[in-house]
Amino acid sequence: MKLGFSPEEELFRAECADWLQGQMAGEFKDIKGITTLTAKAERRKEWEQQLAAHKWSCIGWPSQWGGRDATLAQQVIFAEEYARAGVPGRVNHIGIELAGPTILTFGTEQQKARFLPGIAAGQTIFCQGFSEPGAGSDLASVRTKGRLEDGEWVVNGQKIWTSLAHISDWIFVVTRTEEGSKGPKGLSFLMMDVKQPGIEIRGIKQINGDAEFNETFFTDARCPADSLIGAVGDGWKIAMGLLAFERGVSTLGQQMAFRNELDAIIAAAKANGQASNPLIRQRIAKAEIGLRLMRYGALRMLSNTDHSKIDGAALTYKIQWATWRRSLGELAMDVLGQAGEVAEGSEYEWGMLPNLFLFSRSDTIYGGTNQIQRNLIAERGLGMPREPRGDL
Amino acid sequence: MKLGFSPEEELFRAECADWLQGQMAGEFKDIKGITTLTAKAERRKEWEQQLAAHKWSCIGWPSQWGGRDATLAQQVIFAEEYARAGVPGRVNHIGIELAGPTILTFGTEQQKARFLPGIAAGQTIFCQGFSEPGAGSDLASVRTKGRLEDGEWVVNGQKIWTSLAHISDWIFVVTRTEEGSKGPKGLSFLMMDVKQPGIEIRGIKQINGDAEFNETFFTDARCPADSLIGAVGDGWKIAMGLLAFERGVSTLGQQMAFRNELDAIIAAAKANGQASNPLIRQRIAKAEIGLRLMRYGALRMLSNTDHSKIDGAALTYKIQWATWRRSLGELAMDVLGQAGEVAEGSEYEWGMLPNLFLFSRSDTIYGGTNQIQRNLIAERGLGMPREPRGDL
Amino acid sequence: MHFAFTEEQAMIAETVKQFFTENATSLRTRAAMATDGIDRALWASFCAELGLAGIGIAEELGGAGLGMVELAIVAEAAGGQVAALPLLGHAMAARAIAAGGSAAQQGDWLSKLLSGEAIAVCEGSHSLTCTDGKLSGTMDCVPHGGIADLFVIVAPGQAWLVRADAPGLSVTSHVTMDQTRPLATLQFDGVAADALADPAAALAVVPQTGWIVTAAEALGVAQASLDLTVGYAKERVQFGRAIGSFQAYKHRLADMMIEIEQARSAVYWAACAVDEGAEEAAIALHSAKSFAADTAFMCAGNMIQLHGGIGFTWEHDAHLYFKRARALQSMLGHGDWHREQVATMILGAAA
Amino acid sequence: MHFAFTEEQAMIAETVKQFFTENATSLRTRAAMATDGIDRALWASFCAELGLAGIGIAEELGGAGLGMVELAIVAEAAGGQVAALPLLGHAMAARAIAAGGSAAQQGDWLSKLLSGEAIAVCEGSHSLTCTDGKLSGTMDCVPHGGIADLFVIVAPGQAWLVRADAPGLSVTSHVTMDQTRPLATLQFDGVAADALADPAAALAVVPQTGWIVTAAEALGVAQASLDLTVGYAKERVQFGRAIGSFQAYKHRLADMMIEIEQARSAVYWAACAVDEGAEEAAIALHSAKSFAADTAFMCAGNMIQLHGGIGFTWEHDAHLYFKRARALQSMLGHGDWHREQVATMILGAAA
Repeated sequence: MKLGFSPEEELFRAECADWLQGQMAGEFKDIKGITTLTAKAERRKEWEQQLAAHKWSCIGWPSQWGGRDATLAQQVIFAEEYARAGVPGRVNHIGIELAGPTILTFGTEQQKARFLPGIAAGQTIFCQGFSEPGAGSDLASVRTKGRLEDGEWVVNGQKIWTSLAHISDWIFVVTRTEEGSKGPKGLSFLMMDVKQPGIEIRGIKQINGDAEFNETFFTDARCPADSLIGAVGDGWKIAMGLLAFERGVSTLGQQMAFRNELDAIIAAAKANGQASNPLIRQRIAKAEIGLRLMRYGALRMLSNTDHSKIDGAALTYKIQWATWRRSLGELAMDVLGQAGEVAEGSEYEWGMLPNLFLFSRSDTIYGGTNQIQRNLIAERGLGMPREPRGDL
Repeated sequence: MKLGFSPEEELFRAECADWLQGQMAGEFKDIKGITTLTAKAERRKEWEQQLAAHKWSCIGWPSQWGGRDATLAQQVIFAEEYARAGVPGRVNHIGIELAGPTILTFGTEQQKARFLPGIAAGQTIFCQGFSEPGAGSDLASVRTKGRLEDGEWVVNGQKIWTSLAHISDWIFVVTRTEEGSKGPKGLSFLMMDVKQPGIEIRGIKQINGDAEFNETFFTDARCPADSLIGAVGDGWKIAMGLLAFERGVSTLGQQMAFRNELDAIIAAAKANGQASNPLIRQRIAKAEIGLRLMRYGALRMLSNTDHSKIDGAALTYKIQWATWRRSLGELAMDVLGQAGEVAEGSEYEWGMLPNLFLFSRSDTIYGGTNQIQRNLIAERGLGMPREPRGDL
Repeated sequence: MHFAFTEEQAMIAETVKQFFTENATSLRTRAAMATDGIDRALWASFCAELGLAGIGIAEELGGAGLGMVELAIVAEAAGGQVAALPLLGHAMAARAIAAGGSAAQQGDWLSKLLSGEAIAVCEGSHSLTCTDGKLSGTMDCVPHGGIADLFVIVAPGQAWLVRADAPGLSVTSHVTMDQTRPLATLQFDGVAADALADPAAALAVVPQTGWIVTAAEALGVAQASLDLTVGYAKERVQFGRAIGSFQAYKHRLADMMIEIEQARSAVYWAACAVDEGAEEAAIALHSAKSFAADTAFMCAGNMIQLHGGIGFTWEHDAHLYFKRARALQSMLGHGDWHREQVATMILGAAA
Repeated sequence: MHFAFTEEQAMIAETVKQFFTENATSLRTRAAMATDGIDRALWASFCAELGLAGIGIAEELGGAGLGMVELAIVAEAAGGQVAALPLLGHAMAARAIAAGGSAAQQGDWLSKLLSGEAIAVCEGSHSLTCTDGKLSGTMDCVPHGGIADLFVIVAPGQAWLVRADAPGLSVTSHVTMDQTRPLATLQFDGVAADALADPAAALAVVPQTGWIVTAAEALGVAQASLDLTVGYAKERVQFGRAIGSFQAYKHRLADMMIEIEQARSAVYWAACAVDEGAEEAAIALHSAKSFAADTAFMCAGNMIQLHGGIGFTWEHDAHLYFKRARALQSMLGHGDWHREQVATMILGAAA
């Protein structure tokens, strides 16, 4: 067990920091410090390409596909320095962290050659088509249909909560390709070009007035036959594999964003005197401890090489961060007081902390509600009986 | 809506207070301030008889049976003054509050004549035989068998968590009188003399080192045929009716005991300086508010005359007080600090507050666990689907 | 001693519930949100048709008589529909004038306020200064400050009436999280103020009125959050089952009901204690405001969670309840502050 | 950077887990509870056979070397069986002597302590006075004070060794809620004390050792509470179903696991940070002690609840875990205090 970094690793840290800080002080100054997922999307696509040009886009990938075969420690260091330099989040995080690894694991050599360079280069922005209306947390209930017709997959149906679909180039879609199949069987995993007439994107306005999520409608949308990842009917297996990638190194980057939020709360509390309120002090201390424990939980799961056993840190990670962040939003508002309910401008648009308060109500819902997470933990982690499906 | 009392009611209050305080200053001085259920049991049976001799034993009962036909306000006043005078709890509370009302509601005239005078007079102490091993919260799973033989009921089986059985004269028992019946059907409700060779009582030592609860074994235990309340097979209905009596005026007496516990915490906090700890202050304030709200919840349910609708205050009362008291135990220990973990004497026996901490862990379990309570609230109160029974 | 509605109270409850359900629709509320945060037509019919704006004001002053219990009944029903109404400020202001105004001040304003012709807002301030009858300073976060015709301002030992169009007063309305009750900043530069005749009498009724209205509104928000979620639980199917059949879901609904029942006891205890002048009124008010607001927040938060994705969309009404609940927590004293007042009553002042 | 056990650490973990499971049985623990609260035979074999009493003590001093990670592994396993052992006081005392004792003091005591021949207890005091090398005053709530041969007492800037049989020292052992670690009162009336050569060095290791042992014990208590409840959930039938099939029950188990996983991160983060002399060690220690103790209490409380009636009987082991968990919360600083230390680090001192 070792937490510190070696001198070589500290050299690597300096290299990352130099480059990232240089970029944020120079050419990409204009995007430094952005905290939302959607602001300045076009400029941030250029940033994706800049990262790629300097081989910083996907350092954990094999060098053959644009990565650096980086060690875990290097990936941890890069994520930390990325956030420390105030670089905004990756608009192609779904491509880099989900689509790419999925193709690396389940794709053919041809598919790797077709997709990976574009993703690595920041040219192909991906989004994710899993959830459907009426089947929010229930991937097995997917009803979007895919059929093979004249060497092409033809897809009809509707997806929902497609984060960032409006700025994406490609979408991966779980479709029901076996007519009449039910549950996890008969599903397939397809890669589709978003920019085609058969696909229509409509933003969903959220509680905070913003629209990060979308409804995505498929009306005879098409993709070539070889856009299928894995075999026909493998959709469930591949989707499950993909969800496991969500708990990878990207969690560290996400935590650095949380760090910024907690730091803003600490600064606000110091500024308005709430820092001397003993009740607020306890809550800030709890938030601080929770964030640190998230970091060490992530390092535990990343350090874990024994995949034969259930990884408790990984299994409990989603509900842990989502619940933590929702509480953080409440803490932010209690620190700010009534003033936190007033917008700065003349639009219904929110600064970092009130936005955190509002948006974090979705954290415990998307990507598997807290209730679904507890089912998974009890069933997979503790061997409890599964919740029975009904037949409605 | 009216919270205050009329001048006549205040006169009644003075009458109660005079008599109760007189008793606690005089003849029954030796039992003043006892807070456990079991201490000085024999002396407290004499107290039951003293109450009866002055018609204070069951003031809400009809005067025909030893009561005073007291109004709700009078019952509230009596409960308040009873506790204010430092009178210990009723060792016959099960007789007065559960057995008596059950016989009044479901018994024949003969049964009333046979049982009520003894209960009212404090001569017949009752306990309750519902729970069984393996069916803690599940009354419908009762396996104790009763059969009619030569004009007598013969009972075999085992009950558990029979509070106060060791000082009781009679027990009411839910038995399965229909061979092979399942669930709530085929149960009957019997009154049995505890002091017979067929009934054996064994104390269950609890977490606090005390033994208030018992296991009760029935081996060809007997009672006359007319000890059956209601008809054969009515056991479930009568047991459910009885459980409703639990939410009667007696709740106010129970609350006064809680008041004493909270007051002891407040006194301890003032004495040891924790009263100036802002975190403790919040928790004490919450406890105070919770206790007040219990009082007004009880008054709401007692004032409610519209029995056609679900009474939310009544339905949520058990989990509310049980959860409140369990938290109170934790608060008590945090106020006392490590010193609270040290016994005063040389035995494993606990003062009021540490005992509260330990014993209150059972409050959220007996009489229907918090989990069962939430089921009932969601199902009866909110119309949610019932939890399906299994067939194990 | 009878802690249940009288027949008259039950009738008022039914009437106002029907009124708000029929009139304070989501559509109308959203229209109000898009402008200045009140539904003027709704307020007009509330005042004129129902005549309930005069609750808590003596009949000899042109009010409807009745008391805080009836006011709570009205506020609970309004909260249940997150109605975009100036009820809170109105009740505080009208009762302050009724209690502490001179006959002239009462004559100038009460009938206008009760008829809905004028809208008043009442707010406390610790920072305004008054020199030669002229007020200076700033007041932040005044709910519905942007739509008031009259401000009733209370300060320690003093209280004033200030017309919204008084020279030197500038009112800036802000985009506010809860769009049904926008907050405003009031800037006073030597504004002529009409001192209330009996400020102590006004001060005595203002906080209690505010706490009862906010607590009762919160109770309505909480109950509506539960009711809407119960409805959804019965109709929504996930994993082939009505989601209400999932025990974890059921238990969460039960937890909401457990809190709501206590909040209900708290609100009507406080209202009743004020009406009867009971000694307990102070602790009851702090209990009611803190407990009911926290319950509203817990229930509205659960409503979002238990609706899943749809729960955090703009389209669904859950966010209206959620934002109102948050506002109710932060206005007129946070729960922690109210609990500290209770602690002071039973433990003495903090060291 | 590798935040997982090395092979050696995994081996130690397996060994101690097996040792405690086989030897620290409920029967033996209950026998110890009925007397003075330690299982002397268990301590003897722990010291002699396993040789693990020297963890955290340098090999040149006769110890086993290794560090806080290994000590945490041992304490976690001991906690998992609520073993009746003087491990906590021993580790603090031995490390204090190793760090701050003179060669003579080390020679007098270390080998006796590591072999189990003598038992030491270490405790901090703010109230003892020392005049001419003689201690006077009272120390309350000293865990296992009644069975110690040697007391290591640390005070701001000072530290002493005191023999249990020193004239003027009277030790009173109390009936204690957690009978596996009875608390004692020490009364000093001019007791000759042997001042440690380097008190600052001793002071530097005592709190960290105590917090790591208690936090790791708490982790063991929490995990065992979950494991035992999971076992029960699979076998116990209610309403015709395995109770583990009830979703509310499952979710409660899940909540325990969620906390435990964080507690595990906290404990090994703290241990590792101390071993590496990392700057974060201070915040890690406060995090670990507060989080793990609270987790143990939550899990042991849930164990009682989820066992139903049997859970609060004397016969079932649940109460042993519950009482240990409570003791772990209250000893060596309550969670609120530790969190206040964290707050001070990030917000500055309270006003």
